[in-house]
Parts: sequence; C-alpha cells; structure tokens
Amino acid sequence: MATTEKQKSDITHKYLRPQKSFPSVWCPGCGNGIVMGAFVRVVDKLGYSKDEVAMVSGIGCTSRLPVYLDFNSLHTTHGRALAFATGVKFGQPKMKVVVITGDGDALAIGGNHFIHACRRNIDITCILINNHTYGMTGGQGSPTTPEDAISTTTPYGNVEKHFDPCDLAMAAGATYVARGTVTHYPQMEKIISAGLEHEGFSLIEIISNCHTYYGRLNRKGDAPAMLEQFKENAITTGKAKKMDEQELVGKYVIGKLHEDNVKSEFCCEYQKLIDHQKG
Amino acid sequence: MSKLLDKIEIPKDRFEIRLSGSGGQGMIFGSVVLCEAIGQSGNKSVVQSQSYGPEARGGASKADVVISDNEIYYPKAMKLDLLLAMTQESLDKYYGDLKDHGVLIIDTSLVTEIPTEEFYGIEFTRLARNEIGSIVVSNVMALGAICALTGLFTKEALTEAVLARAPRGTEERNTKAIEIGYAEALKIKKD
Amino acid sequence: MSDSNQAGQEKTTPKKKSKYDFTDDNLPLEINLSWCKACNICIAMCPQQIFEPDRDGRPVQTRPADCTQCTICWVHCPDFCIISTVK
Amino acid sequence: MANKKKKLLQGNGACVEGAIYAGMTFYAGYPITPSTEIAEGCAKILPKLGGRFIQMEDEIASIAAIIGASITGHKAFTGTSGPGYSLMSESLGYAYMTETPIVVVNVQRGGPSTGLPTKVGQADTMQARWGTHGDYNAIAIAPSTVGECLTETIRAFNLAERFRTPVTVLLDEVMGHMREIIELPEKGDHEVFDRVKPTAKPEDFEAFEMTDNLVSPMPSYGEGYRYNVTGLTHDVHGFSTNRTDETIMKLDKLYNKIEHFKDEIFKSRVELVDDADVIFISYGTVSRAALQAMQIARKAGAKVGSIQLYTIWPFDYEMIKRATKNCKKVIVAEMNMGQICHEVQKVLDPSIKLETVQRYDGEIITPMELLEKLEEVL
Repeated sequence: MATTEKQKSDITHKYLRPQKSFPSVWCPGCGNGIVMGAFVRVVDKLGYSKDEVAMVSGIGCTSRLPVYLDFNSLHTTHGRALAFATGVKFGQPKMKVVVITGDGDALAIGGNHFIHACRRNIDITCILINNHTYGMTGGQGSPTTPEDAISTTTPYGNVEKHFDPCDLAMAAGATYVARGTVTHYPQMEKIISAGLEHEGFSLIEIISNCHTYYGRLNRKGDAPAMLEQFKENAITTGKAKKMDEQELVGKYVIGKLHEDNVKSEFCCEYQKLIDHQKG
Repeated sequence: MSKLLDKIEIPKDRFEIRLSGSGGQGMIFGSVVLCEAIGQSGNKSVVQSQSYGPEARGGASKADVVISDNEIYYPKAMKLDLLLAMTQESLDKYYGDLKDHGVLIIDTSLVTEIPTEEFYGIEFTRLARNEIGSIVVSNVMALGAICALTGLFTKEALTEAVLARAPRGTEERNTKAIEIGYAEALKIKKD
Repeated sequence: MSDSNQAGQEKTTPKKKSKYDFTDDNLPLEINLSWCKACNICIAMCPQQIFEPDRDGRPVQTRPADCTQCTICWVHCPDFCIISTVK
Repeated sequence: MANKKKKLLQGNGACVEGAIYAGMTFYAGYPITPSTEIAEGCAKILPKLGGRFIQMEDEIASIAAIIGASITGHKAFTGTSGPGYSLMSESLGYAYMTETPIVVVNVQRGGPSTGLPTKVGQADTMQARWGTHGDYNAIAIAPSTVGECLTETIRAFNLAERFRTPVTVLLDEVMGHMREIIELPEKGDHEVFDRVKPTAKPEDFEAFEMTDNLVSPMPSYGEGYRYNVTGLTHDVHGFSTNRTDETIMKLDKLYNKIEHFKDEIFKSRVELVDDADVIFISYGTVSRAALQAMQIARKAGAKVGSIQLYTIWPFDYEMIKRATKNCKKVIVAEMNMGQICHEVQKVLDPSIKLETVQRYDGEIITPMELLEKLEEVL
C-alpha cells in the first residue's frame, strides 16, 4: 500500500514522546525542529526500531532535541555527549547511537572528545547543528562564529578565526562527513540517512538559524529570511570545485564531503580482539 | 609520665628485609621474586613496598619486604632484620635502619667503606660478570645468598619464582646465579 | 472509501493545474494552531503562496486551491503543526 | 584455606581482581600515576573475558564513557588519581543525579594540583564527599591492605548496584603499589549484587519511581523502556522539572536512599576500645600504622584502642560516639592537614580531647610517630 501524503506528513507524530508537552522549548522558527523532523522521517524510512536507537546530547538548545523523541535518550553534561555516546556504543554495539550537538557543545568545550571520536572511527552518527552562536545562554561567540560577526561576547566584531567542523572531522579521521542546511530539506534527509547507515564515525553538519540572537545581532532578519540566505549561500560540492577560495568566503559547501568505507570501525575491531583473545 | 617509648619493642614476629642498590640493579624485581618464593614456602604473610618515582631510575632504589606468621600491620620496615646493600650510596643511606646484629649483606665488589665488622660480603657484581658473563643477574645471585643465610625459603622455591618472572632465554643464567650466590653464602655463613 | 473518491475526482477535473483538487471545504492541510509558534516559515517558503498570516501571525490557507502538496511547508515546520489532508 | 589460589598482587591489581569478581565488564580510563596499573590490568584481562576496555582522551571522557556503558547494562569502572578525580567531578555529579551505578577508584597522591605524583596522600577524603557541586549523598570506602583492595572493590560494586549511585574507593599510592600475597576468592565466597531490573510493563514504567527503599529499578538501553536520562533535576519519569515539590522529592531521594540505609554501608574495625584511655582513629594505609602502634603500645602496658574506618562516607558518627565514650583522648591520624578529624570532633564528648597526627609531605605516617604522640598525650 502506498503511503499517502497524510501519512507521510504525520510520521513525526509517531515518534514524539507522549509524555512531553508541545510545542517545544525552542524559539519560533528554530531550525532544531526542522532537523528533528528530518531525523525521525529518516529513522522511519530506514525501519529502525525505537528501542535500538539511542540519542545522546550535551548541553545547549540543540541538546534538548532527544528528550522530545521516543528513543532511548541521554541528556548529558556540556560538551561530553560524544564521550557518553562512546560508552553507550561500545557498551552496546548493536545500538544505533546518534549524538545531537551544537557548535559550542561539540567544538569548544567538547572539542577534544570530538576529534577523538573521529579518530577512533567509532560508529556514531554525530548531527552537529551549527547556528554559529551560543543560543541557550543568549548569543555569545562560538568556535564557528565567523570573523567580524557580532555576538554578545564579540560586541565589536569577532577577531577570532572560526572552525570548519567538517574539515576538522575529516582531518581527525571521521569516515563520513557531509554538510547541509535546514533550508535544503531533501538533501538534509539524504545525508542524515547516509550517515546513519554508514559504519564508522559520521559527522552531519547542518547549518541552522539562530535568528533570535545571531540573526538579530548581525541583522540577518527573522527565521524565513535566514533560511532564504542559506539557500543563496549554499554551494553544492560539484560547483564548489570550480570556485576559488575567495569566491567561497561566506558560502556553505553542501553535500557529501568525504566518505571512507575502507577504514575499520572501532567496535568491530575490538570485537575481533575479543574473539581472538577469548580463543 | 613518659617511659612508654623506653618500654616499646618491635614485634618479634616481623622479619624485615630491605634490598637496596641503584636503579637498574633489579632491586624491585628481586623483592617481588623474594615475596613469591616465600609465598610458595608456606603460610607466611608478606608485604612488599618500594620507593617509586623518577628518582628510582638511576638513583638509589630500595624495596622493603616484611614477613610474618601473623597479620602484618605496618607494611613498611621499621627496623631492618636484613639489609642488602648493592652500592656504597645505599649502604650509607640505610645502614642506620638495620637493627643491632641484623644481617647485613654487601656487594663487596662495589662497596668499600663498611662501618661495621659484622657483615657478609660477597662480590656479586664481579662474580656475575666473571662467572656468568652478565652483571644483570647480580640481584638474583644476592637472592641466592639471602636464601642460604636466612633459610626463609628454599632454593627450589626461589628458582621457580625467578624462572616464572624472568624473560625467556635467561633460565640458565639465572639458575647459575642462584647456585653461585647460595654456595658463596654458605662458605661464609656463621652459625 | 474516501481514497477512491478523491482519486476519482482527480481524474474527472482535468481543468485543475494542481495534482489535487481542494475545494473550499476540503483544505489541503490541517494546521495544529495550538502548537504553532507563528514563525512564518511556511508562509514565506510556500512556492504557491497559499498562506496568509492571521492577526497572530499564524498561517491561514487563503488560496488552498493552489496547493500542489509539494511538502515544503510541512517538512520545514519546526513544530510539526502541518499535516496533509490527502489520504 | 590452603587449597585456595594465592597470588602476589599490588593493591591496584587487587582492585582489578575485585572488579572482575564483582562482574565488571567495562573499563574506561586515562593513565595517571599512581593508578595506571588498574588500567593496564583491565586492558589485559577484559578482552579475554569478553569485556571491554577503552583508553579515553581524558578523565572527563573516561567517566562519561563508563556512565554511558552502565546505562547499557555494564558494571562499569574507572581508576584515577587526584587530578583525574577533579576532572571527573562534574560527571560524577551527573552520575549522582541520574542515579547511575559506577565505581571510581581514586589512588590518592600528594596534592593540590599535580602535587606529588609518586608520593602518598589522603587529602581527597573531603573531595570524595563534596567534590561535585550541589546537594547529594556520597559513598566512599577505604581499604588498607591488598586483600581488602580486592574485597572492598567487590563491596563498592555491590553498593553501587544496590543504591544506584557512584561509589568512590579511596586508595593511596602506598597501597596501590604495595604487594601482598592474597587468596583469590572463589565463586560464592563473596556476595555479588546486581542492580534491580524493572518488572513493570514499558507503558507503566516510571524511570525514577519512588519505591520503599528509594532505589528505582533500572533497565538497560535497548530493553524496551526508552526512558530519558538527564542531569537536569527531573521528575519520576526522567523529564526535567522546575517544580519545587518535584525538586524536593528528587533531592530528598538522592540523600535519603543512602541516609536511611547507611547501616548497610557502614563498615569499621574497632579494636580494644572498651578499656582504652586513648583511641586511634584512622583509615586507609594509616590504619595499619595505627594497629601496629596499638599492638606495640599495648605490649608496653598502655591502654590503647583503634578504630579503622572502611566506610568513610556516609560517616558513622554514632559508632564513633559509642566507641569513644569511655576513653580520655582520641588521636585522629591522617595523611592530610586535617579532614576526617573535623567529622570526629563533631560527635566527640567535650570531655574527650581530640589530638591529631598529620602528615602531608608525601610520606606515610609511621607507628613510631603515633607512639611518640601517644607518649605525649598519655
């Protein structure tokens, strides 16, 4: 039986926690909700059972996401989601472990855990929702705040350089790296799906909007306006290859950036070790 | 009132050994093997402890072993019953911890200034070099001597303990070292 | 059931450009206004511009007949308020 | 007794043996002197038993990983020393809040900061009680021999599982590295407690339900319960709350699940206190010096007793009060500038004088120092 439009649009409701009150805590138009919808639709499409999915998050706006979904959820300390997730995945390798994190959580306080999870190539899907700021604490500068951008802690413009999370993940050894934006919905579903199915560490960076702080301070308008800007500034990987560095400033290269299916996954390797040692 | 300190004595059921030398002479290895040999030879309690840290490499190195038929309370040595000094530095440092008429064993190939007449001197390092061709086994040779001089454990138990811990291929050298140490000690043993 | 009715209707109304027919009493979308935070995303992103904001900024389907069920509104709704009525 | 397998082990190694005996199957850690042998031991043995060992990027990640693993059903374990324990403090609080059973061994060295990495100390005693922010109740235990490193680690796991809480085992450098020949226990020699699993249907399940003993049954991830775990103050379902009544309920539960059942946790060795004029109070390695000093002093005619605390937290005030009621003086000996002595002082009869022997130079307190103090106070 073919799924109807009604059923398709209603999938998310099957995965929302009945005990939680909605709407969510996020600001009107926050991209976190869009990513959340994409994630559950992908899980539904892939046919994972709710029991086999564990969602781990740290602290921040983004990290409130798992609590709304009817999976095993672990809302941890700031920056440590990947370390907790490593324990969950290594402790129960058959689980699909997903880390939902933000730019501050993953790259500042959790930067060390981030690069080491990449290095280990442990089969965790890390969805990093990058809104270029600390939303929950009120718009401070983050490791992805662009140069010159205004935040409450860079009131005269950011003088620091910013991280590119995807470059960082690739350099550190992640074996699936892709970027999308909340505006490019079908592509976002595609990369989340590929990340979940990939065996190894996958980083899915989703460029998202914090119009409440980042948008307001940098005169980027409301949520629809920011989503529109993502559309204008997104460049597909194919197009980006033909552009030089100068042309790519301020643009988001979206699509699959890296995939390595040869490098072995950590839990599998350890299982081999166990099998060998147990004899 | 005072006098408590005048009346106290170290419990007689404790036998305290210190192996001392320089880092690399295998004092800690020796103490571990000693414990295992004693453990095999009956129901005695043993505690081994060691000086630990960067200074243990190169500088003075020591390991204490306390042996008793009963529960051992304080795990470190209080007044030594036996001191093995493989270097001048270690002898100078620890001689004061040896009780009156305690057993003092000295590597006389390296130690020249000895503050007492009451000691057993064996040239462990020289014998190891000349008879076995490796000074590495001088510590094991010293254990052979301790075995002969104290009777705390059997030579067989010592050999077994050494061979269980020593790297493969060194069995012959180590067995020979024990034999030499044991024999040399018997030669000079006083009753 | 109603599925076959609608499928039938689709075929018998060739003059409509859109894939589905939405008469005034048969809206293309069901909007849960109690969850809606009036973020404006659906209103701004709809390629057919079927919505207009009410006085609280929440979407009202003012041109339902133009809806093509393109999914853009409901996939981008951060609060899962929009559900298609097409069964 | 004679037939049992004997082994020469370091205190750190005995902790590993104890953990394995207790059913530990997951270790995550970061090397730090003087606890590293625990990690090394686990790295060697766990794969052979089908367990899992992972060296994390730091102590913060280590404790995070064992909490994650505990939630998937493992008995999880880590070993560290002062600086690492400090780094673990934040997530230790998370484990208290989320009621996750874990065991952390802190092989204490001289501090603060990097301090004396290869030397002994007992100055993390208060940190084991108050190390992380907020209100909670903590369990910390302190063995004093290599044999006890094994048995107390088993007890630590049992307490962690029984009370759904982190348990800290306080060792020190001397104990971690000292070797003794110990008997390895056989199956059945010691009780091994496993966490209580829920029997409710998933739809009726309350992750943090109030039970008679205040400990909620704990399912593992993947068993169909799909509950939420958060470090935020949460209600019985595990969802965050700001409500004052629910906050009080949660914090009271954290506190009282230990406070109301502390008799199950207390353990001490009380020797010859009935007729004693002076009583030593100590814990960990220092207790061995105290027992030695007591033995020597008794032989010399002095009426001396000793109290050794195996359970440090919760603190057994009643026992201290009872055991010291006939004595004239109490000597608290510890390798710090005075931590447990303040707890003792709280319950000591005003007529009893509290004396202390403290050492914080990286060396162990000797029986001789205790005897000198004894002579001074007698």
